[in-house]
Amino acid sequence: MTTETIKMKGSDAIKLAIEEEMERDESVFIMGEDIGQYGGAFSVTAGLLERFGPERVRDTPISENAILGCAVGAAMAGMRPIAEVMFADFLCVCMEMIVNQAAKARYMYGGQVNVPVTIRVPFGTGIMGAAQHSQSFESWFMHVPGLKIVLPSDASDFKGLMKTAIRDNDPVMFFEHKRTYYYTNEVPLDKEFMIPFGQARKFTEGDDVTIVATGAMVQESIIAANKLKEENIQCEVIDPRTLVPLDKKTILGSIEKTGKLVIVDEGCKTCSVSAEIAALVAEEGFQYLKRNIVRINTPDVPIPYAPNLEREIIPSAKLIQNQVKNLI
Amino acid sequence: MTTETIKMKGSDAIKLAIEEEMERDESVFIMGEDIGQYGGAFSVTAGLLERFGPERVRDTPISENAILGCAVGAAMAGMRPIAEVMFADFLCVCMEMIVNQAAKARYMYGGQVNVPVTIRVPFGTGIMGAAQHSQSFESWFMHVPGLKIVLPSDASDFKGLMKTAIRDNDPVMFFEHKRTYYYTNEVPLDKEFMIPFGQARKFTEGDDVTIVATGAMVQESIIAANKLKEENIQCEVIDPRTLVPLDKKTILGSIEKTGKLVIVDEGCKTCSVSAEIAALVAEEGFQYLKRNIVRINTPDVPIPYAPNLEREIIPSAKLIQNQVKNLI
Amino acid sequence: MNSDELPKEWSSEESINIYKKMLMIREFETRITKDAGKIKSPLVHPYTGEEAIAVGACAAINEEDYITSTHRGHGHFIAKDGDVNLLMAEIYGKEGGICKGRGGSMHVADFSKNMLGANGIVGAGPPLALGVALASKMRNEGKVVLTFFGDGASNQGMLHESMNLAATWKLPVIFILENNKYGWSTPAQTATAVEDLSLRAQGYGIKGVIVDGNDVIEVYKSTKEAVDLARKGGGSTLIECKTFRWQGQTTTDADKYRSNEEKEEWKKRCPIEIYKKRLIRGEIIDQTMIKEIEEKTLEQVELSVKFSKKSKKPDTGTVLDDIYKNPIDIGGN
Amino acid sequence: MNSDELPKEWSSEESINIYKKMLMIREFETRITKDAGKIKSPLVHPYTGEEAIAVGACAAINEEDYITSTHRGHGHFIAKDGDVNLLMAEIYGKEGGICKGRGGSMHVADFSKNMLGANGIVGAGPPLALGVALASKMRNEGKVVLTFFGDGASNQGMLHESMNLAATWKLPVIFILENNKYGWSTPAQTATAVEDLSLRAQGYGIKGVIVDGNDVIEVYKSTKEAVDLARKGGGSTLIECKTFRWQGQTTTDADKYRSNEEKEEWKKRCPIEIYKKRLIRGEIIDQTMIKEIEEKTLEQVELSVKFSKKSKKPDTGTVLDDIYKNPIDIGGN
Ligand SMILES: Cc1ncc(C[n+]2csc(CCOP(=O)(O)OP(=O)(O)O)c2C)c(N)n1
Ligand SMILES: Cc1ncc(C[n+]2csc(CCOP(=O)(O)OP(=O)(O)O)c2C)c(N)n1
Ligand SMILES: [Mg+2]
Ligand SMILES: [Mg+2]
Repeated sequence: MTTETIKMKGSDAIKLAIEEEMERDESVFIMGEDIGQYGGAFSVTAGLLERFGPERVRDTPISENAILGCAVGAAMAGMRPIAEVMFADFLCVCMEMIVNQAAKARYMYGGQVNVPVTIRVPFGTGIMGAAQHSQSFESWFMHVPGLKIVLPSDASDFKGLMKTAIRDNDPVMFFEHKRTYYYTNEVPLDKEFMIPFGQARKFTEGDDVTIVATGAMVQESIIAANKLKEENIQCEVIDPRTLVPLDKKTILGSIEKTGKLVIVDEGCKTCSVSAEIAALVAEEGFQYLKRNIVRINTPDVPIPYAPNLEREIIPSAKLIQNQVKNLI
Repeated sequence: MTTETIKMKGSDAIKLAIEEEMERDESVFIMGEDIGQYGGAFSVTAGLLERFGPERVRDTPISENAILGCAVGAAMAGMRPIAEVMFADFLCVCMEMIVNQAAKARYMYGGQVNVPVTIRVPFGTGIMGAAQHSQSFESWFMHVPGLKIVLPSDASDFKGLMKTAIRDNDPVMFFEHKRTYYYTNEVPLDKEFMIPFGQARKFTEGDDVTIVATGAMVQESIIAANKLKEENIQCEVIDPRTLVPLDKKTILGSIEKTGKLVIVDEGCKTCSVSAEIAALVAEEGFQYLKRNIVRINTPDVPIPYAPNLEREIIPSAKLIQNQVKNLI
Repeated sequence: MNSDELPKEWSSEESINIYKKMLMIREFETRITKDAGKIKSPLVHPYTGEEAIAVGACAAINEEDYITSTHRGHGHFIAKDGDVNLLMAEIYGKEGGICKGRGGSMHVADFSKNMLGANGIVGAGPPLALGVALASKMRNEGKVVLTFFGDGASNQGMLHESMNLAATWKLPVIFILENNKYGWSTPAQTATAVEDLSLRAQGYGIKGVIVDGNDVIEVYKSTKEAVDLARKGGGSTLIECKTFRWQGQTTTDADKYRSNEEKEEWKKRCPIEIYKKRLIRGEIIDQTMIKEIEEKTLEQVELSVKFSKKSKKPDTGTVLDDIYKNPIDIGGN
Repeated sequence: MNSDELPKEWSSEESINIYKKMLMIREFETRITKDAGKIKSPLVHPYTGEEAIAVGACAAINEEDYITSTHRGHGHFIAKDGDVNLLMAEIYGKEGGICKGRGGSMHVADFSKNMLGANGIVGAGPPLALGVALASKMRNEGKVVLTFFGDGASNQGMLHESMNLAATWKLPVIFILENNKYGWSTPAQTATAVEDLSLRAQGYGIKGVIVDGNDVIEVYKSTKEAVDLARKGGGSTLIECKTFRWQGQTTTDADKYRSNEEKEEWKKRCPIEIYKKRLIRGEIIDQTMIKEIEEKTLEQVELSVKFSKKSKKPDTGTVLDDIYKNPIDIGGN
């Protein structure tokens, strides 16, 4: 074991995790569109083909159902595949293998089979992707029993959670916000550095307001919290890191202290992750609440192409700051 | 205009609406698997082939993407197609045409095109359908801007809302709970009987508790409310009828009076319709709330086959009754 | 191919076993149809009339080889040596069922036999078969996968993607198309413009063959050839088996969309009768044995019903088990 | 087919117009590549090198006929007589764009010209084309639909379902396969085991043909034949156009996965040069006209950039417009 860390960006931390696990366990392999020589649309897998060869780094046709089906089937047969869906938006062409097969196989076959597959999904706005290359669909999968849902927000979490995902015996949806690929922080080099599922991370401490945020919204929330601190408003920024299982305890514990909850989530508002967290707190933490819950989301609109329009609708540190102040 | 009504079951009311609209407007036609001679898996379209012929009642291959794509394309070209997805569970093989195409076309093409398609989706438990023939996916579509979501709970609403859906100029997801096909009530024969979207329906009046329920859960809630009345607990049972647009006003108005909210929804709990309604009230109706919000849902489990297991997890009148009493 | 002769590699015992399995499927389906009122599920799809396909194809593979199945999976389950008691109890929705009553008819599976499950989604088996085949290939295990699907399923996009990937990666998957001329009520010619769906194989660069799906020996031989090719690394084959289902789509389907003439015509070509005659001609069995096998089969079916009735309903306290390998906190009431 | 000769039905003006359109596409794509830094989107896919397909195919249909497009849609837009100013402004993300800056490069559409939109989802155009064709058929309008898609898209399940339905219902849809040998970075032979994807047509019962996608006349003639067939109710055709894209996958792609030799080889077969030579041989144009057309084209492109730069950014106050025909109350902050 080493306690060494190195500063790297999110995408490299994911690669490091995959590389270590492929080295450690022969049953781990990756597949997807343009992930080999090209290194993936976001360069996450660059270099892995050279390192592990085409048997374990598999470029596929543009056949998302076949990719996912192949991964899920291989997992049923005891492999530990990692499949990439190039953009979350393309989940729309391959829900079947995830929702009706991977998620349900264990239960509907009476516990006979494990499905240790990891499905990597770059998602979110920030690259002028417009309506079909910018979406956030993680709440859909929270609604599907049998899946685990991971959504890290920085490089060290990417590494620690990816390793846990690969070793997990259930199907894991691993959501990667495109903007967070470029965020850098110190990443442990320990090859056994694993972050358990179901443990939220608290970025700041404070008594005034609890901010629960995911993905790229975590950074925005931290910036907002730091600004608010200057005005003597103390916020706790909490990143659940895994949405299933969800660390209710940390969230509720914080609200017990602050009495106020703001949720920041890039998904379109209705039936988004923020809805579930708000509902959970309205059910189980109502007694702590001193104010109405505030959800900050992208409004219910397809993502527009023009950068100024996109900026207008995506929650920003500024908006969070204002909403927190309004609440107080 | 006639004020006559006739008692009929849900599935026949849907057929009546479709029949009337096909008669009225040549651009209306229906397509789907086994909907012609066979009359559909739930006999909703029985007899329409004989009446309107194979050009307007189209049996298709088992190609859900082609069915949906064909319907959406025809709508773009000015027709008013009604497409059937035989079981909601099969939405997993054809999300693409709904989510990335129908829902977004108008916005992403800058308002150039209308997509007046109606997508009929039988859903829910009650026929020993197990994990892949019993699901409730309506919350997924609430999360997709550009769609309208209809979910009637009895025959008269089926008729009035189906007619509105067909004449609507935006894509409409029309969810039909299998159990409600068999519920009968008085259905207006007026050919212009249309129920506007965005208007909830109140089944019972009361000052004690607001119960918001959808689909088959409406009946269960009414039964519970009637029982509770005997114990002098007065509930308002509200069926939103359309989830997008959602009649916030009626829901919030009721909670202003009762201060207590129970939501009953057959979808698996996490990120279900109940999450959105709870979140909405925690945001906009917090000041009225005297108690924590209660969500009654199917737990997060794939639907089991054995009837006793299925009964165990699906919310029942009895469970609602108990939960309401616990709340008071 | 002369399918009148029994394959040389079959011992008498094996030849008889083939017969027993086909008969078992027939009697099993007959019984669940009779018991439909007790079983209650409207989504139980009998395999009657198609027995030769599952049995012939599975005769060409080993225990370690895999199969994926369809919504019409009882025949595949029995052909892959699944236990009839556990199958019946599953359809009866009992604790003693192969999936503990969670799955029911459309999800019968026996992973200990590498029978990877019936599937309620038309066309969903083949993509999964790819992965199982890939796993075998990557581990150099030499195992093959048979993936069964229908004429209706052929028009699903997932089939296209699966055949293309199998062909491109030369995966040891054999596509067994059960062309029974109907997808539910829809005649194949309403669903596609070609008569022979095996024609599609060439568009992927694999071999496509047509066999008489009511001739268990023909099915066996074609599958064997495909299996040998796949084991040698030669990749995939599409085998189109022409057949017909005798009953309605489900045990409760009124089946008004097919003419009596068509049904009678096909019943004359009963796969079990055809094969039985051959066994008699080859002096493998005689009337006494036939009688004995029939009785034994009926008895086993009867026992499986008894087993199912005696088996308890699943304990409702376990309804949330088996969702995850290690339980996590889930949303509930 | 002797494509050296201009089609008899083309007037000189028409013949020249074909040339102008191809050149316009070329210069347009060259310009947006140059302006990539200003445009900023990493998802802009140039059509350079494939001009003959869009222009040749669209020359075979009328204004009332429809097309659906792909992620690489500028060429189709221009070929279907779309306005270059509105196209450029859209890619620049401006209010004056054809989609008011909502769609961008991957969603350019001109419904007034029955150009039903570029599409960011690979393989999503063909299913939509079915419906447009069906509408035309049901209303007896005699309109046809060209649906463009790539070699990569061919392996999408949606293509399979679309071709099968088009064939079965004899819909007036023509499938135009732009086989440029790569899906993003992936060579076609990594994605499929067959050389000619048009082979798949027979599996659906439609005609499949292969044409030189760099020869605008060949593309035109094949499309014309398919269009005539479709208008007569003869149904669908699959036309595989062999071609090559000259630039990277996007305006910012480093394009390291293709060899220089391969690129240079294909550049020798420039569709615009090939056609220009024919026009000269046919004495339809001379060097003066060529010069003039080139200048005019560059000027138009320049003007479109000016138009785009002058066009305002979309008003952020309108960001929630156009989601529904009649606005409803939506979730927001
Ligand atoms: C994706 C999907 N679409 C539709 C259905 C409903 N369905 C169940 S069986 C069936 C017919 C299947 O036909 P085929 O593949 O020929 O198999 P067969 O029933 O003839 O054995 C249909 C339409 C389904 N289960 N899954
Ligand atoms: C369903 C889907 N999968 C993947 C992508 C990402 N993607 C965009 S273009 C492309 C390559 C398409 O190849 P092809 O169809 O041959 O068209 P070409 O780019 O060569 O014109 C890919 C993989 C997508 N947009 N949609
Ligand atoms: Mg069939
Ligand atoms: Mg290509």
